[in-house]
Amino acid sequence: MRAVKRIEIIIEEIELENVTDELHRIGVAGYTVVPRAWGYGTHGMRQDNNLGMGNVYLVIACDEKQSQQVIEAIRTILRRYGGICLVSDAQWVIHEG
Amino acid sequence: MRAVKRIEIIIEEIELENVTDELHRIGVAGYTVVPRAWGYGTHGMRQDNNLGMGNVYLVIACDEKQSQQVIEAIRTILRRYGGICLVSDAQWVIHEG
Amino acid sequence: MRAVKRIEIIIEEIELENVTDELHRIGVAGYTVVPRAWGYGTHGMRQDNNLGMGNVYLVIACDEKQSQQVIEAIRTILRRYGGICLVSDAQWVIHEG
Amino acid sequence: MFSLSSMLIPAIMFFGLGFLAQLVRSDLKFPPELTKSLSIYLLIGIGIHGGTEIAKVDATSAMGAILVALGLGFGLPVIAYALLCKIVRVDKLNAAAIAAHYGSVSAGTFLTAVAFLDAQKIVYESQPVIMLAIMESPAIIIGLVLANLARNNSGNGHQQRVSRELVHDAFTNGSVMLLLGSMLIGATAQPAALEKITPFFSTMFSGALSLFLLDMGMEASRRIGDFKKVGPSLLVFGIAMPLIGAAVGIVIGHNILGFGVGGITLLATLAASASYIAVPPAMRLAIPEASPALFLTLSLGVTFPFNVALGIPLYYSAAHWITQ
Amino acid sequence: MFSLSSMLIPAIMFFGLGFLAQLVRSDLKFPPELTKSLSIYLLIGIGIHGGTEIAKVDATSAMGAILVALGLGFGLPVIAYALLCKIVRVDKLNAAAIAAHYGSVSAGTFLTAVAFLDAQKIVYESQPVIMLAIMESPAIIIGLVLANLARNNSGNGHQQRVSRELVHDAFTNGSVMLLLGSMLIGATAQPAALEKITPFFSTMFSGALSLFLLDMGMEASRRIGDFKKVGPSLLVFGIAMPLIGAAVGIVIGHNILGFGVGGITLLATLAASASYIAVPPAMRLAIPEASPALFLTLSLGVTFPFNVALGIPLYYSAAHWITQ
Amino acid sequence: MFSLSSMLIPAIMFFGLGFLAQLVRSDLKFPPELTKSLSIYLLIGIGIHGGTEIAKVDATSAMGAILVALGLGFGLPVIAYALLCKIVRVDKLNAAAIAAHYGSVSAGTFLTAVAFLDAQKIVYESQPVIMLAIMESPAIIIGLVLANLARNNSGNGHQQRVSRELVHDAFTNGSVMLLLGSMLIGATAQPAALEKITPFFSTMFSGALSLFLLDMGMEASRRIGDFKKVGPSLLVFGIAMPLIGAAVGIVIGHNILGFGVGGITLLATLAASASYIAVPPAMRLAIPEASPALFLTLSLGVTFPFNVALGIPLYYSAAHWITQ
Ligand SMILES: Nc1ncnc2c1ncn2[C@@H]1O[C@H](COP(=O)(O)O)[C@@H](O)[C@H]1O
Ligand SMILES: Nc1ncnc2c1ncn2[C@@H]1O[C@H](COP(=O)(O)O)[C@@H](O)[C@H]1O
Ligand SMILES: Nc1ncnc2c1ncn2[C@@H]1O[C@H](COP(=O)(O)O)[C@@H](O)[C@H]1O
Ligand code: NA
Ligand code: NA
Ligand code: NA
Repeated sequence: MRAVKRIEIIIEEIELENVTDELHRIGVAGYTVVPRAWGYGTHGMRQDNNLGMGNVYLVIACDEKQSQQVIEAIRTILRRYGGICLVSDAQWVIHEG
Repeated sequence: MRAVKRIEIIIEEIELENVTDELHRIGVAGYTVVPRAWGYGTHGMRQDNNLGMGNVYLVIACDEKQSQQVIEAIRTILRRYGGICLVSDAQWVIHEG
Repeated sequence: MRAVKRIEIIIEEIELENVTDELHRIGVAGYTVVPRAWGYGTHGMRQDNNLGMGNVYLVIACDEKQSQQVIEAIRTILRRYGGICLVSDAQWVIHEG
Repeated sequence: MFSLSSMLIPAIMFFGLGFLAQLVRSDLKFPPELTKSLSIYLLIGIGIHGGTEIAKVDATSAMGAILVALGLGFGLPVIAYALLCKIVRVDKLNAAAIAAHYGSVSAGTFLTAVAFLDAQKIVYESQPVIMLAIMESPAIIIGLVLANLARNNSGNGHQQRVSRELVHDAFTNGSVMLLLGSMLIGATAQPAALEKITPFFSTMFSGALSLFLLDMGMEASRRIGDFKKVGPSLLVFGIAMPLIGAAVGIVIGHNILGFGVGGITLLATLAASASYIAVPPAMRLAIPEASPALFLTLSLGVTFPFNVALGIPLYYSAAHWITQ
Repeated sequence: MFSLSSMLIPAIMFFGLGFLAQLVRSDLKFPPELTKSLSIYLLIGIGIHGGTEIAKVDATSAMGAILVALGLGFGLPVIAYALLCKIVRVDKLNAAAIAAHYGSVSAGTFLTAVAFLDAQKIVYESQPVIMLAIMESPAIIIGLVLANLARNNSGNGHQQRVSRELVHDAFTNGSVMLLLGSMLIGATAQPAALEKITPFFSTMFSGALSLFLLDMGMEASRRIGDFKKVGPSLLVFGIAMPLIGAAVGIVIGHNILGFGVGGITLLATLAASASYIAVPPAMRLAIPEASPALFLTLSLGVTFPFNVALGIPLYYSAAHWITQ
Repeated sequence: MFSLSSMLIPAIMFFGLGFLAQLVRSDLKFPPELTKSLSIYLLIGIGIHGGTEIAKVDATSAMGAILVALGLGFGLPVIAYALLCKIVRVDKLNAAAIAAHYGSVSAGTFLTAVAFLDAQKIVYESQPVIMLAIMESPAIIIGLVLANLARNNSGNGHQQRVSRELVHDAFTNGSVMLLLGSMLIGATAQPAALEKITPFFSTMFSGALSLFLLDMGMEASRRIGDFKKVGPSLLVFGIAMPLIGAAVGIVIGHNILGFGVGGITLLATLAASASYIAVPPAMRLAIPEASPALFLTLSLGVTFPFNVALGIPLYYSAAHWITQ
């Protein structure tokens, strides 16, 4: 097992591409997207409707250094559009080799 | 970044309104709901069917003090209907200012 | 509240049964599955299409000892098919009694 | 009067196909959204059709049907509850939850009966459609009342709030709104404009029903694993109760409402059927102590397939016999 | 000329049913996937129909309609923006976002107008369908331009990138692709092969539209809680702006394009309607400073139900009056 | 015999529209549930239709078709595997996985061929529908066998369990159940009752197919980014293999089964088509070492659009030529 940072991001679906573009630029090893989330925050209730504009839930496992880059990149996006980003510690189960 | 509690709750979809009502009463800054989860627990397998009665997955980031209130409120609901609630530590990426 | 391990697993939907079979064999108290996740990893982009083959997101709360068994079991599956497994610490809100 | 070939109608055969697919553990799966979409569609279709028919019924006989529906909706759960407590010896809260399911109705079962009659070119009265809409709600309320009695009080603050919400929900329930709303639209819309939606809601109806029943067959079959949890006496109840309900329905349909063979069969089917869509979540909220494995296995895994495969032809035969 | 009974068409009644269901807090819910599937279906259906009709229109009058559509698409948002800044006194970025919605169109409103005309057997020109497709895009671009002007610069690097993407998106937008693509298919496919898909895309169209409007009624009604956030002067705008748009549409339809009553009504409806599907996400990306609660409540919660319930018959009456 | 106008049928044009929409990076997206629902619907529709037709076929010729289908299902993957190992020089496990896809079939391609023939009023035999159902399974089993041979053993405990499950899955596969089940229903249900579901499953079929192919066009086009990963010699295989399959199909259809132009075209299309729905997940489970980027890009991104746009008219021309 390897100690990693577990970054979870909740943003509007329409901004997702902005975020994944950044993730590819930074070169993270991977990420996971859970679509069709909804929620409540400073921008009020976001979608309990059927016309789009919902949230997505993103999880990224990466090392400490990359996590700094992700946080910086995400911060500008969150500042513009809202959403949240939480960072916590986790152990990554290594399966290779 | 600000240290927060990360509360995650898994409950039946039909109880969701009970929980979000409590969250609004307590005045948490936000929450996120991922619908259409399913799972297994003390009540057996919950939904692998198409007739409703599935679970939802809820994430709330809040400060230590509010987390206590959320836990108390959620405990009564869980006692009645089942479901689980996990609390962990996280860093909230601050984007304002 | 009880200290537990929070295991989260991201795997292809088609392997899910392999994993839940193992979980039942080990005898975990419960698990939750969030379907229709997608993502990026060593196997490239996995599903942004409509023909199946997406990922699922699995969360398991269990005690330290069981977590070891789950990790061992999951490791063989991940080695074969890819996917990731993260382990972190959490407090389980006890509601019985 | 009744032959095996009367079972060879797509609605029933697709139900059987779904049942089988699940039995052999096929990976066939319907997206949940398709199931929900089909049930919305079917409720609207049946509502519009009922509305256009009801426009032709005189007010007195419509009122009679509504009163009978209310009577059945309040009465059947009480019978079921008594049986469950006294004979099957289930605890009171589970008994209340199960009873509510049997007082309410299953639109899928009702529509299968309609397809069965259509295939044999049997005409039927239009009142049963209104009764379908009416019978959704009372059972939920009776279930609540029985549970409160069982708890020996009107519940704590939380229980009272839940009760209030459930009474509201019983009447603003999605199925009830769709059925009553479409009935109103069917009864009052301009005939020419109504005709434009007929291809969608009427011509295609039987096919969509077959698709829906294919999935319902899988859902019913999925419950088989829970049979052992239910136990033999409850299994017997799952077959006896629809027979009792049907008998009540046949007598009332014949003697009180004066229906013909078709209408009696439909009323018997309503009384015999148990809800597996609207009532389960309501009871889960109202009586969290009750076990979904029990009420769902009974209504969805026992009574529903029993009615589709054996009950409907049986009720039809009985209706035929009583009207002779 | 116009009577209450002209409102008794399923499209409008189902919209009302949805509105009511949400008002009484029914648990009725459409799966989001059903809504999206229906809107894909409706856009293709309208496109194919338009394509077969357009094949009959001469090139000059088609070109005239396209030019007018572009004129309206670029002109209406400017009028809306001026009103919002000068009279309603909304800040410039919110004004730009709202203006873009009113320059664009709502296919749901357009189709309701078509159903309204059909129910009264009023014929109409086929150009309005092309105009529907054309008018989706310009308003998004004008919204961007207005926002950049409001920000007093062409934006930073990020803004410029977003702008470039949005101009691309405005023209490759799902609705635009579906409408134009199906129009092309309708206009060029072998007639015999086209006939085979007619039952699906044409015969069933009205029924599917009713289902869609049922959900749209719920969506519109869901916005009611946000009315207080919007404030009285913006609410007035949400009704005044469609009236202004309709007036412009009627004059142009009558005097410039020489349409009959039907065509004028449809053009007025296009000009009066505000987008609530394609434009909101575009504006959210383009002008993150603007509040979705404002633009969605106005377009979806105020203007859409106003048009469906009152606007369309009103525009029809006006079209009737002007052509006499 | 064959002209460009024969391509102007909605099924093919909507495929092209989807392909284009994805090429220009439109935001058009189908809900995954719509795609799944449409494919369930199409399989049932084709099954019912096939069932009613097959009731008319004599047992000998049906048996002949079944034997040929089994032969092709087991034989084609072996040819593909040999080509891939010896000429294209892919490693054995990837070769086994790809080969399995080419032994199985694509219902979407088959239905496009049917639409193509219908548009030109060419009649065709009904046996190919049974063959479609039969050919789903054998290729999966051969894929497994080839992979086990490549691994030079029958696998470890896990592999053996997976193999056992996959053989089960190959025969209880959702598509197989739906096709065979609906065929049985189509062949045995009461004709009068069957007629009631005809509007849904038959009249609407072509339209629903167009909708499905619109999405399939997007799916195929989405694979374009992976072309470079595949490499030129595999790309050539993705076009050569369907030509080989089609040639085999044409000869067998003409010389062994004695089909006419229509039936030969359909059999050629079956043999030429590669699975992209049922086989990919099976091979992912069976041969996790194989790369989905390879087998999906080939079957979905190369062979499928090739067959739809060029293959089908070509096979038809060849069938025409051989039967003269
Ligand atoms: N404190 C929170 N805990 C969990 N999710 C949140 C929280 N705050 C915001 N969110 C999610 O982030 C989305 C955007 O947040 P906001 O921009 O603050 O409206 C909301 O719709 C929620 O889904
Ligand atoms: N140990 C666990 N880990 C993860 N999820 C759980 C666990 N126990 C229960 N759940 C989830 O909570 C739901 C309700 O739990 P229960 O009331 O125990 O049946 C289950 O259907 C699971 O989705
Ligand atoms: N570093 C990561 N963080 C989050 N999710 C990941 C990560 N790596 C892989 N995944 C998820 O796991 C799936 C399978 O990973 P892989 O086998 O590496 O392609 C991917 O499609 C992602 O959804
Ligand atoms: Na009943
Ligand atoms: Na407009
Ligand atoms: Na093939």
